[in-house]
Amino acid sequence: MSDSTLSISSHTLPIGPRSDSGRLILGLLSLAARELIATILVLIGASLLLFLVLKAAPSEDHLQLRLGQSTSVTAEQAGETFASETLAGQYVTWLEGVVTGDFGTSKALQRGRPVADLLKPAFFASFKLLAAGLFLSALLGLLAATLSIFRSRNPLWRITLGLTSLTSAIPVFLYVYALVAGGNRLIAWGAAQQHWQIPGWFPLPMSPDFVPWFFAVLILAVGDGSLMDMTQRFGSELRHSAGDEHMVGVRMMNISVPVVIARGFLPGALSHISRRISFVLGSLVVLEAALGWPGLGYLAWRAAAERDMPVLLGAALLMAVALRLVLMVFDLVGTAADPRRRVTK
Amino acid sequence: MKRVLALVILMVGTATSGMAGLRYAEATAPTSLNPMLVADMPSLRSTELMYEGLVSPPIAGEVEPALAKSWSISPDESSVTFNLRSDVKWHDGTPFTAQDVIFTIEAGKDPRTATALGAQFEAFELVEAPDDHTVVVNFRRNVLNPLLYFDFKILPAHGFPEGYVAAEAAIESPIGTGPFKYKEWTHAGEIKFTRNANYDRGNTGGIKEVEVSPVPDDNIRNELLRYGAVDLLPQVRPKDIPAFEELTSVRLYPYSTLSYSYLGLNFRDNPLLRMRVFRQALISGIDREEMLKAHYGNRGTIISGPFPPASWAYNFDVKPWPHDRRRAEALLDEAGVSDTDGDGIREFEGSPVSLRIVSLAQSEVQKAVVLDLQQQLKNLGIGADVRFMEPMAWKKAVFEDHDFDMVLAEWTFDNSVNIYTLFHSTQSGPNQNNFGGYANADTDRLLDDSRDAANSEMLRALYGELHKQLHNELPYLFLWSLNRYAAISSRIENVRLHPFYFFSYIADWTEK
Amino acid sequence: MIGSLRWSRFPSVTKSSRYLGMAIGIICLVPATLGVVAAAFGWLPHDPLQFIGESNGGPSLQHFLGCDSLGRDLLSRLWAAAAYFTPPGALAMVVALSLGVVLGVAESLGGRFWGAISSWCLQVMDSLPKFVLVLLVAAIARSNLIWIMAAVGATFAPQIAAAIRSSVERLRAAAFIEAEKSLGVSMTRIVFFHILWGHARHVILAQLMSLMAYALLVETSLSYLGGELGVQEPTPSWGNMIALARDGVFTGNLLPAIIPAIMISITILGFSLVGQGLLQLWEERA
Amino acid sequence: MSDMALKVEGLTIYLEGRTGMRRVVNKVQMTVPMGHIYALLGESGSGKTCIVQTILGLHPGVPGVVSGTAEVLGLNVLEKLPKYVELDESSTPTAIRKDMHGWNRTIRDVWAPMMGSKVTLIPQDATTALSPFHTVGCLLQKAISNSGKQLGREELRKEALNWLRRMEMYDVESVSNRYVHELSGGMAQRVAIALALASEPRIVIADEPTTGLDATLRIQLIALMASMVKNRKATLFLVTHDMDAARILANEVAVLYAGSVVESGPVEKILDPTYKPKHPYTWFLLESERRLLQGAEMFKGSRSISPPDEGCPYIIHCPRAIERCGAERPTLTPEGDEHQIACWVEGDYR
Repeated sequence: MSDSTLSISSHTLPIGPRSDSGRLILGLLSLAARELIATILVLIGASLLLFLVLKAAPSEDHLQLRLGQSTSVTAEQAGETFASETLAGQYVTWLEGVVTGDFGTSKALQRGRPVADLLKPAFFASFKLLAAGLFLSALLGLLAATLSIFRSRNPLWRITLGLTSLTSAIPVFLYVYALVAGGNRLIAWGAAQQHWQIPGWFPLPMSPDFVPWFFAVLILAVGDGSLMDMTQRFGSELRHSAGDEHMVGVRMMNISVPVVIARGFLPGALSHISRRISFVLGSLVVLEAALGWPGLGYLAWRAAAERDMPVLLGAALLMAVALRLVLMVFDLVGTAADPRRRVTK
Repeated sequence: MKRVLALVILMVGTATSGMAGLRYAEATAPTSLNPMLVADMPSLRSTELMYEGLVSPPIAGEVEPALAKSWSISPDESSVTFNLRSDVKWHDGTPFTAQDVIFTIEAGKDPRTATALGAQFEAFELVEAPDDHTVVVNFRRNVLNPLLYFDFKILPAHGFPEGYVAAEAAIESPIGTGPFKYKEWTHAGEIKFTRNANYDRGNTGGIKEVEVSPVPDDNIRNELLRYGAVDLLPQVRPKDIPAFEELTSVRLYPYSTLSYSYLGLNFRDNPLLRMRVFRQALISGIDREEMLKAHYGNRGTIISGPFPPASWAYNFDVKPWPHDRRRAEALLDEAGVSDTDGDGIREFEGSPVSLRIVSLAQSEVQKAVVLDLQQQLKNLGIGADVRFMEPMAWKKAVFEDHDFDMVLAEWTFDNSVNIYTLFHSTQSGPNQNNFGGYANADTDRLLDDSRDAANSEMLRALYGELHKQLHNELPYLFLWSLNRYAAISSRIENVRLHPFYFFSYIADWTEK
Repeated sequence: MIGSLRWSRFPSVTKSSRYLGMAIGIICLVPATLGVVAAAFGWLPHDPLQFIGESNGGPSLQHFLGCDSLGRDLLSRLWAAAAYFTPPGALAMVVALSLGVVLGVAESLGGRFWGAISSWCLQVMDSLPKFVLVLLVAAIARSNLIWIMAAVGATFAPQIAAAIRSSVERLRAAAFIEAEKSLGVSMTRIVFFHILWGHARHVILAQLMSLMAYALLVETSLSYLGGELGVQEPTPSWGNMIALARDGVFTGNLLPAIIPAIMISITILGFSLVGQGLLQLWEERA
Repeated sequence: MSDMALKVEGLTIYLEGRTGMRRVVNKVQMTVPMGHIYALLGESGSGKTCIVQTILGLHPGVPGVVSGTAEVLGLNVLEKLPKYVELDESSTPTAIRKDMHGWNRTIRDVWAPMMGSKVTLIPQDATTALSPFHTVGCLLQKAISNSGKQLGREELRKEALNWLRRMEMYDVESVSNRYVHELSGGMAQRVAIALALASEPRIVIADEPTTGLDATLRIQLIALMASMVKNRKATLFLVTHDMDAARILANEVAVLYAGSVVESGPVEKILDPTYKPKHPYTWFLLESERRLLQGAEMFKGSRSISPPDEGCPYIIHCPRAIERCGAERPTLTPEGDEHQIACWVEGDYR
């Protein structure tokens, strides 16, 4: 294994005289329970970190964290009560609100509107985009990695792969700029020349219709180094998996080589993908902000630009939760795929 | 080639057909749908769709009936009696009564209401409702043209049980009586309105829906209109006008907004800016004509005072300060601001001069203007830091925290061109219009006099005086007034624009 | 390799292609480095802030790359931007390195208690999306690049720590650390000499390279998006240069937008290629 | 079909190292008759593993076989092998472009039909060399079905358990549900032996099967292997540096030094401590063992291999080297019945 950051590498699973699948399910369940606890601990830490960063701010921004939805008191009163509490008290009050879905109210973006109202629809739009982007990135990365290994002697392929690196070094915002400016110009030009009609989604950033949406996914999958990273990591994972010592035994027993390679490859690949999510979320923020598309990233950027701390914090926390949950699922899948990760004690 | 693309298009669905209604794009999303809290033009334009006043927005000093059928002004012009329409319902079905008018005026006067219209409501003293459809408004003092005080929009009393308009009420289920109903505010910032079926003032229009979407990029906004994705841009950049003039699908509607751009100054804690000589040095040192030419293609006028040049109040006898670098430098030296250590930046009382300029990051042109300004200041030996901000953050910095030295901004006026709130020393609190904290006894006196002016001749004379005084006093560095053009798709017909409220006549617009 | 049977179906990347990649990477970094050097020694052709040329003027002998819409010399701005970014970028490296080393060493060699604590800290940092944390800091610190880059560095600490941890794990597998410990070699020496310098050097360097690529990405993205989060005009940054020249595609003045875009891309590519080459060197050695 | 299970002639292998091409195996000759147990003896790095890799087709890209044949069950597996190394006039090897497709084709056409059924392998370290994704039972079932027997699910399962019992294991149900990494080293090695034999192969190739195990286990396993192999009349090609294992198991032995076979013949002639060895290297091996057992003084200095390009590879360490040894390479010459030796010096050593 290469340097995998996120994998929780050793799990203890009970061994009993049960059938393999029974053991697996039981083991995974207990593992899931333990990981859930770890995830909750980590999320509490994350919220604490966010809270402390905000408290470190020189301005009075943190007072915006006061609860906003309760109608019995006015916002000012709530803010005053909040400010008079101790640091720990403020944190607990805030966390209490967050856990019950009360992220406070927006202070600048849509003044007075509950943050949760803004976040909820945005979350699903972004999640779709993110998942599609990651999937495409992984798919293209796997393709490129496989090609780079099997066709590594072919200069044409090597040039192609070099160009892939090159395209991947282009930041997302440049892609968006090129897409919006160049794409619109191109469509407009073609329409003016009567080569085609103006499509419904024109001009580009206006609506996440399918075609622009697909382009956005492609940008997310390629830009900001995503594709290059995926290709490289997958390539090294594949090499490791295929060059592992057990391949001798596997081949000598006529066991299907591709299946074994895939099973060895999967956990490492999943842990690379889950590490990549953190970066792709960043790209998502830039993408949505540059396109002006509604979504968690757009909200986060607008909130940062307008100093709307409740919205920004809410978005950050929501992303952290999603990230941890995906991580957990990936870890479970990886453990299911590779028995070596279920270390017996 | 054609076939493949056609296939793609088929998959995507057909183009713009089937989209009914009027879609327009603003640079920034409206920040409020409550007319009492409105402080920016996009919000003002969108509230105009939903709300009505007692009388129609004045144009050339004349008003027409709106929520009031008729009115009578008392002979001494100290009170107005309105007969209200009895057939009007709020969008939620509640009937409109005199209580709503009383509530609106009371709320406007309530200090807890964070409104910029405070001064207007200040003029009213007593409001009475003899019956459900009659309202008598008494003025605190005699006013010149009492009807012009009634262009504010009426809010529903039942929508505000607290009795005032809290800042948080910006978008809480807005209800009005106007031609369009609020439908939804998407999280993307688009606001949708649908036609109010109960609205009947004898209008001929046929627009079913209105949708406003924020599109920050000037170029994209233009492309949107050019290819029919929106129908209207309230304002196009001067440099884009030639391109639109060539298009048959778009018509340009010039409208003389009463507006001008200026550099607002903060008088609160900068001793330099409080010195008149320094301000005069600045206005002489900045080459406004060159800037207007470079950034706006010369589509505008350099101004000399606090009134828009298209208004009746503008004093053409006062000429703008000419650009005179030498005079500026002399004045700076006179003010004691000189470069003692030879680093190119002048010092004042031992420390180098540095101004904090705040601007909206709205468009490239605005950015270019601010950077140009910074460069010109630097050439004069005055350092300047620039901060480009997003709208809400900008508003907070300028109107609430007063955290700036100089701000590039623009005022748009209605026909009364009332500058009382802009320069009167009593109007300098948080969220009030005199954000620079300018205070001058002479100005205050002239403003007070003008408010009490008995007739328009007198008012004109007083405003002329005021113009001259502020030209010398320079509470702002007055820059220019730009020509405005709305670009509207030729699909929309029967268009008439109000120079300030913009959508006042939308009930008459039709679509092809 | 000799001694036990191994079936390696895929030959590893050949030496020549690896060095080719690194060489290309280093070449990609040349323009930015030139800029840093030129700015440091005051060799910029013009003052990057002065309006000296014609608005949107094309390339000429006076201005090699032409001027932007305000008539500022493009080449000077490009180079000055590289110079302006360098110290905060270096700060990001320092923050990532120190935080990552402390946490990584504590995690893998600090015993149960400190190991658990620092592992928790690293997981907390890793569970917050990097860019969003940076946004938060940027919103608070306004456009102070120092703080933003410090935040970028902090978000990269888990990567550095992971590099150290995997090194320690490998050395553990080779029973190296235990052997050294039993020989009475001091912990500091083990950590700094054997682990950091002897074993994890390349992979840490590779991570720092990818950190630089990411830092540049964050800075240019923020500066491009605006909102008082990134570098503010008139201070040059490749991001805000593009932002100001965005109109170019619509008005035909492409150069002021394209040149900074190329600079960003090749510099990021350079950092990634060098980092990748280093990582491959490390993988091969291990 | 030939009666030879394995026949290697003039096999020369080059590897691409960091410093360039390196010859690791030099003109090796070996013939293993059917049903025999043949031990290839040599210290680490002498090229044993490389020979096995080449015979089994386990090493793509790398083996630059320049010359020689390797017949497995009468089939020359190196015939279709694409060449990766060629020699110029001055016998300097240069790597030529590696042909992945040719390699894959050769594996598919030549090796794949034999491997796992007719030819099997007992790996050096079973815990890492067996598939970690399958349980022991699953692996055994696969091996049994590789033999071509048509068995039902339940029969397969029973047969797999039988194999575990044959390997003298207890609690076989539990073991068959475990993964290889969950077994101890000895158990894993037993499983590996079972796997190698379960498919009823003609040839079993064992690559240092007892290395890394403790002494008692080693003896047990050797005994087990001996009985299993003999019972099944399979040919065993044992690659080891464990002389005890060779002594107990093998009929014939070849001693490999620095890629060359220096001595080969019946085990009792070569590995008998009382018998006078012919080759100084063989003597060195046996003498080392004797001194170790008797607690006598050990040899000084290392025997690390850096063979000269020409002449006898053992010349550096050889105490009785003559002039000819430096100039000319000794070839295997018959020395009595079936005993061959590569040494220019006549007569017994000591």
